[in-house]
Amino acid sequence: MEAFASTAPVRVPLEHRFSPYTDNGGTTLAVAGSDFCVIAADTRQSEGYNINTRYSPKLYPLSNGSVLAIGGMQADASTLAKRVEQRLEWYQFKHDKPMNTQAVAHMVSTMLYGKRFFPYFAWVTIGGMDENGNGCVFSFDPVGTIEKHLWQCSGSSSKLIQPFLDSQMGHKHELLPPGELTAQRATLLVKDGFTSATERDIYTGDFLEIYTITRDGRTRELIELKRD
Amino acid sequence: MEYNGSAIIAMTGKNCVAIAADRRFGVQALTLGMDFQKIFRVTDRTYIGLSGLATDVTTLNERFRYKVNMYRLNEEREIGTKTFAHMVSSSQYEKRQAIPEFPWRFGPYFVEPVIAGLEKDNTPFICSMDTIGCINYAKDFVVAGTATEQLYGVCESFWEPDLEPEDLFETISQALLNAMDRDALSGWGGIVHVITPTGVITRTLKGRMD
Amino acid sequence: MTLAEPLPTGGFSFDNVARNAMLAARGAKPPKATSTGTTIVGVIFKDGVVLGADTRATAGPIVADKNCEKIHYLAPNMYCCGAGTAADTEFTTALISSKLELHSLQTGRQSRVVTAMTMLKQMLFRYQGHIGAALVLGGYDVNGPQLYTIAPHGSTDKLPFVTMGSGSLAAMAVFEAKWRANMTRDEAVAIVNDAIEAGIFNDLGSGSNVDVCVITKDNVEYLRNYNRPNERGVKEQSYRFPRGTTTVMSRKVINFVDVIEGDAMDVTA
Amino acid sequence: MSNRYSFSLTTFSSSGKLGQIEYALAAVAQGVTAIGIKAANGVVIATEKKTPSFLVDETTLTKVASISKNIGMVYAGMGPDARLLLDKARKSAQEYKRTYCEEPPTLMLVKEVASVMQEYTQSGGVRPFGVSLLIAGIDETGPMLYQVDPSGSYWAWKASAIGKNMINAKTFLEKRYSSTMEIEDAVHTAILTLKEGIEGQISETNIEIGIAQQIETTNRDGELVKVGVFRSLSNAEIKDYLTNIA
Amino acid sequence: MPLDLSFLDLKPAAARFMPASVLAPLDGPLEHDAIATFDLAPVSNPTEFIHNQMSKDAEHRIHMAKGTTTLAFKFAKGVVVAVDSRATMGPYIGSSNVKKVIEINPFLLGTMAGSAADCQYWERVLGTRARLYELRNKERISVAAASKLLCNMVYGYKGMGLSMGTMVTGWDKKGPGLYYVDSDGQRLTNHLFSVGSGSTYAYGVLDAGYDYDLSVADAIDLARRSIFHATYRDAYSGGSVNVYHVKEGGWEFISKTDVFDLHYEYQDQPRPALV
Amino acid sequence: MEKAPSLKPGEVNLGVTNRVTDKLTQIHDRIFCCRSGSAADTQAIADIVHYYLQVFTVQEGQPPTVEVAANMFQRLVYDNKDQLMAGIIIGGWDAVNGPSVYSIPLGGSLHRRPFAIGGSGSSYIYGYCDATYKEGMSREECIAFTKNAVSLAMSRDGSSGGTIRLAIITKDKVERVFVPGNELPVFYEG
Repeated sequence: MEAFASTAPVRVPLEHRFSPYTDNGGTTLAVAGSDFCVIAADTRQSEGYNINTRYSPKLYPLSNGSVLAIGGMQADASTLAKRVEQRLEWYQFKHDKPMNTQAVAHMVSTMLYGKRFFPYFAWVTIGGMDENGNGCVFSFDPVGTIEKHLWQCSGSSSKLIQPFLDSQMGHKHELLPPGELTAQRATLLVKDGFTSATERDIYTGDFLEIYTITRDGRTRELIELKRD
Repeated sequence: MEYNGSAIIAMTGKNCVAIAADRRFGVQALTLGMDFQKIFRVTDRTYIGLSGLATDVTTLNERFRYKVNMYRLNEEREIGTKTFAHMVSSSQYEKRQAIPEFPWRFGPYFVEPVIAGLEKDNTPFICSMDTIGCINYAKDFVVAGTATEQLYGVCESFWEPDLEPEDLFETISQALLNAMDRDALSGWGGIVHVITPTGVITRTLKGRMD
Repeated sequence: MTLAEPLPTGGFSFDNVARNAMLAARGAKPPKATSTGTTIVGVIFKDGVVLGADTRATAGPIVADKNCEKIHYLAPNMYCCGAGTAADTEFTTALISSKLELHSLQTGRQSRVVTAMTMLKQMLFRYQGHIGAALVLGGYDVNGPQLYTIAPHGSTDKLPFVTMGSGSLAAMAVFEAKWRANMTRDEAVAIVNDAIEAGIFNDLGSGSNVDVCVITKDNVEYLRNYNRPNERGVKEQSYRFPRGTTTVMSRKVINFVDVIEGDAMDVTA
Repeated sequence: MSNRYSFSLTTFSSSGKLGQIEYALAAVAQGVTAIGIKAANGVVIATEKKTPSFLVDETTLTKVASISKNIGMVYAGMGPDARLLLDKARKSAQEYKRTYCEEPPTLMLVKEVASVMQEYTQSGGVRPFGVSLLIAGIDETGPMLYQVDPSGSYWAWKASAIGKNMINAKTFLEKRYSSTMEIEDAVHTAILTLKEGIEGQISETNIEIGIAQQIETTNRDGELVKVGVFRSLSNAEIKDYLTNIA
Repeated sequence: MPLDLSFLDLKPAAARFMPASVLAPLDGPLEHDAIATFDLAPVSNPTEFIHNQMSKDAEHRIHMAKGTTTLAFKFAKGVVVAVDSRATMGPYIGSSNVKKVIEINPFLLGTMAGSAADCQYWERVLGTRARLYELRNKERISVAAASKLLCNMVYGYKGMGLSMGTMVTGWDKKGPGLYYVDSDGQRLTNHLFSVGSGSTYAYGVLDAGYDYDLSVADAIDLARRSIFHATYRDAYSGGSVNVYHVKEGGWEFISKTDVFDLHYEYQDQPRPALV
Repeated sequence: MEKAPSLKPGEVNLGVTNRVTDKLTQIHDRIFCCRSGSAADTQAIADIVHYYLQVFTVQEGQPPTVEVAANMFQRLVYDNKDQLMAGIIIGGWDAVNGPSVYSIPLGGSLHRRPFAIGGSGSSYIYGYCDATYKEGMSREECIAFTKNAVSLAMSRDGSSGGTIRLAIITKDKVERVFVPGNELPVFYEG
């Protein structure tokens, strides 16, 4: 292929502006129920139109039993996850007990805000169980706004999946009463949400990793998504 | 697109189609009206939804009605849904054209049309277009407006083949209402037209008014 | 047709140019046109040409059309794959197709591929790249199988195997590895399929299905969705809502009546 | 006949006639005969092919021409005039196709051609076309046969004839025409009609036939669809018909 | 040459960018990250960097939750605070359940407009400072002092792109207090404020119905109505109306009402008399 | 992407490099051009000159000289210099001047040269060409000179590469030589 620019005898100098960020795409999602929490993310890591790897987990299981989900820029995500885990260990050593999910969430909020003027390019969600054994989900914007949710989706497909969850979990526009939400139904919703998003969002795909957190512990499931 | 805000969907069912839109007329953040018409009747069996810049929505509706009326007078027949779609497409692309001397000057209408209707043999036909008339044919659903991503997400999950008119109404309404709730620039109620071989049922929906 | 088209059309319209500039200044973002991220390829084999394309059309990061057609008809003996701004590839090929049909009616012969190539390159050159169409043109004429690429600025290449679009590198890798001279039809179709699949799976701008078109002397096989490697699986559950779920504020029914001759014109404001 | 109205195209004579149009019709009446028949499932147009001298290479002459996929025409009268109309008709068919992405209905194309012909009866500095056309097409309303005259008037016909032998041919057609006639019968009838008026032996080299009919084909999605197609018959096909008749 | 291992330090090396005025009064024995030492981008002009990164045409734009209508007014029986609950990122509604009233302590409330993170963070710091004040001085901090503290803290970052428009309200020994503080360093007090993209609509209703001697019930209704009307007209406000009442014993959470229901409730009510 | 030394002994010898594309464009029986710059622009210009030369031949009843072709190119490039990005080398044989080579750089000036080089890789081989070129080279010397020059440019310039195409134009015929990637002359590659 004879491209226009490549045959140019004169090269225009490129302007290099410092940009420390790149968006590696992908979607994370968490749903909290009365006695469980389901947290999921796809595993595609991309840049522009290229797939860097088909399996790069965006979920970071923490030592206290919660799961940290981070989308956005992978380098920032892994750094942040590492820092969070380190802080959890110190806390364990100092207090001789694991940090509870709520505390982790507030700590993450301050850690993110600590980089208010050079933010992490990261969308963070934390899923786990609270002190009362109920599922809980916290989400953050890149500079640390903290919010507690029952369901939350972030990342490249957030706009696609969030209204679907609103409908199936919130039932805001339905005259008929909704049924009880079980962990099993939540998982089905998560899967359908992701397969639907994979159809339409080019940055979501390859594999779906799901952690289900209950009082009894954490289980992991990996299912295939479309690869195109 | 984001100047006025809108959300439009069309879906196919079993021998029927539905087309739905929000009713907001706003200028950026300010909501001025809650009964703005975005879906227009073309013929008995063909409807067009226009999402985008409100002034263009009004202008184009009038242009298309003029063209469809001229077609009817000239050809002594009603325009088919698909034929109408192509007519809209060529009208849109006309504005994309530029003369070679000034090739950088383009002036499209800021409107993404959605067309839904039944063909002469009652097969459903839906399509959407970008602002310069590239037709997107679909067998399931098409969307347009500021809430497209939200609509894609819910439609992709909710839609299933061969819905009867009443079921199609529920599906398209729930898709519209839930998608609009996540878009600041569209909403303030919705309107749904279900087109069947025997008639059109038009319903307005109770939606959030914020 | 002039009669059916009573609004002033002839040529080009600038009505909206000044208006759009004003809108842009007031913060209205110009809308995104649908583009085809696209992998398109072509290869010459023993008896003809095989063209291939994926079927994904995107608007930004969103898939606008999962199964669009990127192999466009030009003439009975030639087809053209398009990448770039979808509307441009669509209308450019339609225009040239139209010209070719007139040309062949007037000359009473089948059009030659080089004629189509020249028409396309001259048109695209005239618009200096502002018509965003990148094309792979293949056909069979008196000189045998022909294959060209045409870039948006109007430059052309004539080669035995070509790729274009965002997935062109992935597809070219397959060709470089597997291409041989004088392949059979089936071999050619197979490597075209592989090349497109490479684009589908490795390039995010390309996706869904493989369309193939085999052009030989006096025959065209248009193999729409020749391969569907990306069927959506069955959903976990149905999301059909029970009737009566949605709150309706008002309801109006228009019943069609059998119209006898002369349907009234719509004169509503 | 040389009165003061005869040279001014746009002036009516005292008897309410436009002389030039009458003369144009006279030119048509001297043209080579062409006929058209609408059958139940298609349309046939046919013409005699007459050369001024046997020295002319008649294989290069064609009077039956296709306008678009589904429409074709034949003329009687002045060849060059017909070619101009053919050219305009083809262009307008392409324009219609580009707007609506479908083949133009026969009637729309006829209207278009007729309006061109009408324009030449009312403009300064031009003369009317010296041709009548038979336009055959098939669309969703079925097969149609139209005749267009130099004045720009047009009618739909079940069967018609134009040119030198039109009166005899029409009389013959009136006798033979039946509305249930299928395309094969129509071709035969057309040949017989031409045979009546032809000087010398009828053969595949001195007549031309075009037919518009529906054929089945598969579209890109693999569905079987019916499309209207107009095509000229090859010499071999005509020869077959001739042998069947003889 | 010794290796530079400073990146291993727990405290980000960028602490030197911290304005001294902020660090000075609080250099106490707090957990390392509890008081901020902010990282800055390693560029010559970090301020410009963060501005660029958040600008509309940044390639990888950092979106922060924004858009709001909040209001508060003083009246005879204390202060009423009402806010909406929508967070938007561009036209996308990020959340409809945002708590825009920040409960600083049982006597102090802060509202949230502008960047949610800035309000949340600095009002949390304010809570700490108020508590320290209380421990040092054996009495509660006044609303005036609290708002002044907040104002001073954010003023130290003026020009760095903080975005905050908050109302600090509470009850102290002088009675009800209401202060408006923003990230430019502005600090005002008045009987009545409304802040955010929908504030103009809220002011209309508020000004028309405001009276210092309103009953508590009427004041609450007025506040709720004002926010409702703002959500109706302003695309970037919506969700629910949260209402608080600040009185002598501290603040009280009054209600959270979805405006979906409010609209249909108000729709059927008679309009108020004009004279 | 390409560069092209062209020289003029008893023949003209043009060479270009490119991964696959043929950038040696024949514009008349004994006249070729090498294109550098925008492919679209240079192809369009070459097409126009090709057409002009055909009309010229018919009208004048004799083939054009290389000088005529070069001047046509020059006029097009010069008149449209604000819209075009085209650097062109023209070489060929004619009955009046024998073998000749012309170069038209970006601005649209015209230079007759014993040899001409152009394109992104040309700056690497000015030295080589100046040092090696001599008047009256034999056919074989000429081919070697061209091949070496192109090859040297390719090894230094990232955007030149692949293969070499040569056209040897003489009074009697045009000979096209294709040198695939594995048969290029090899020099120091440290």
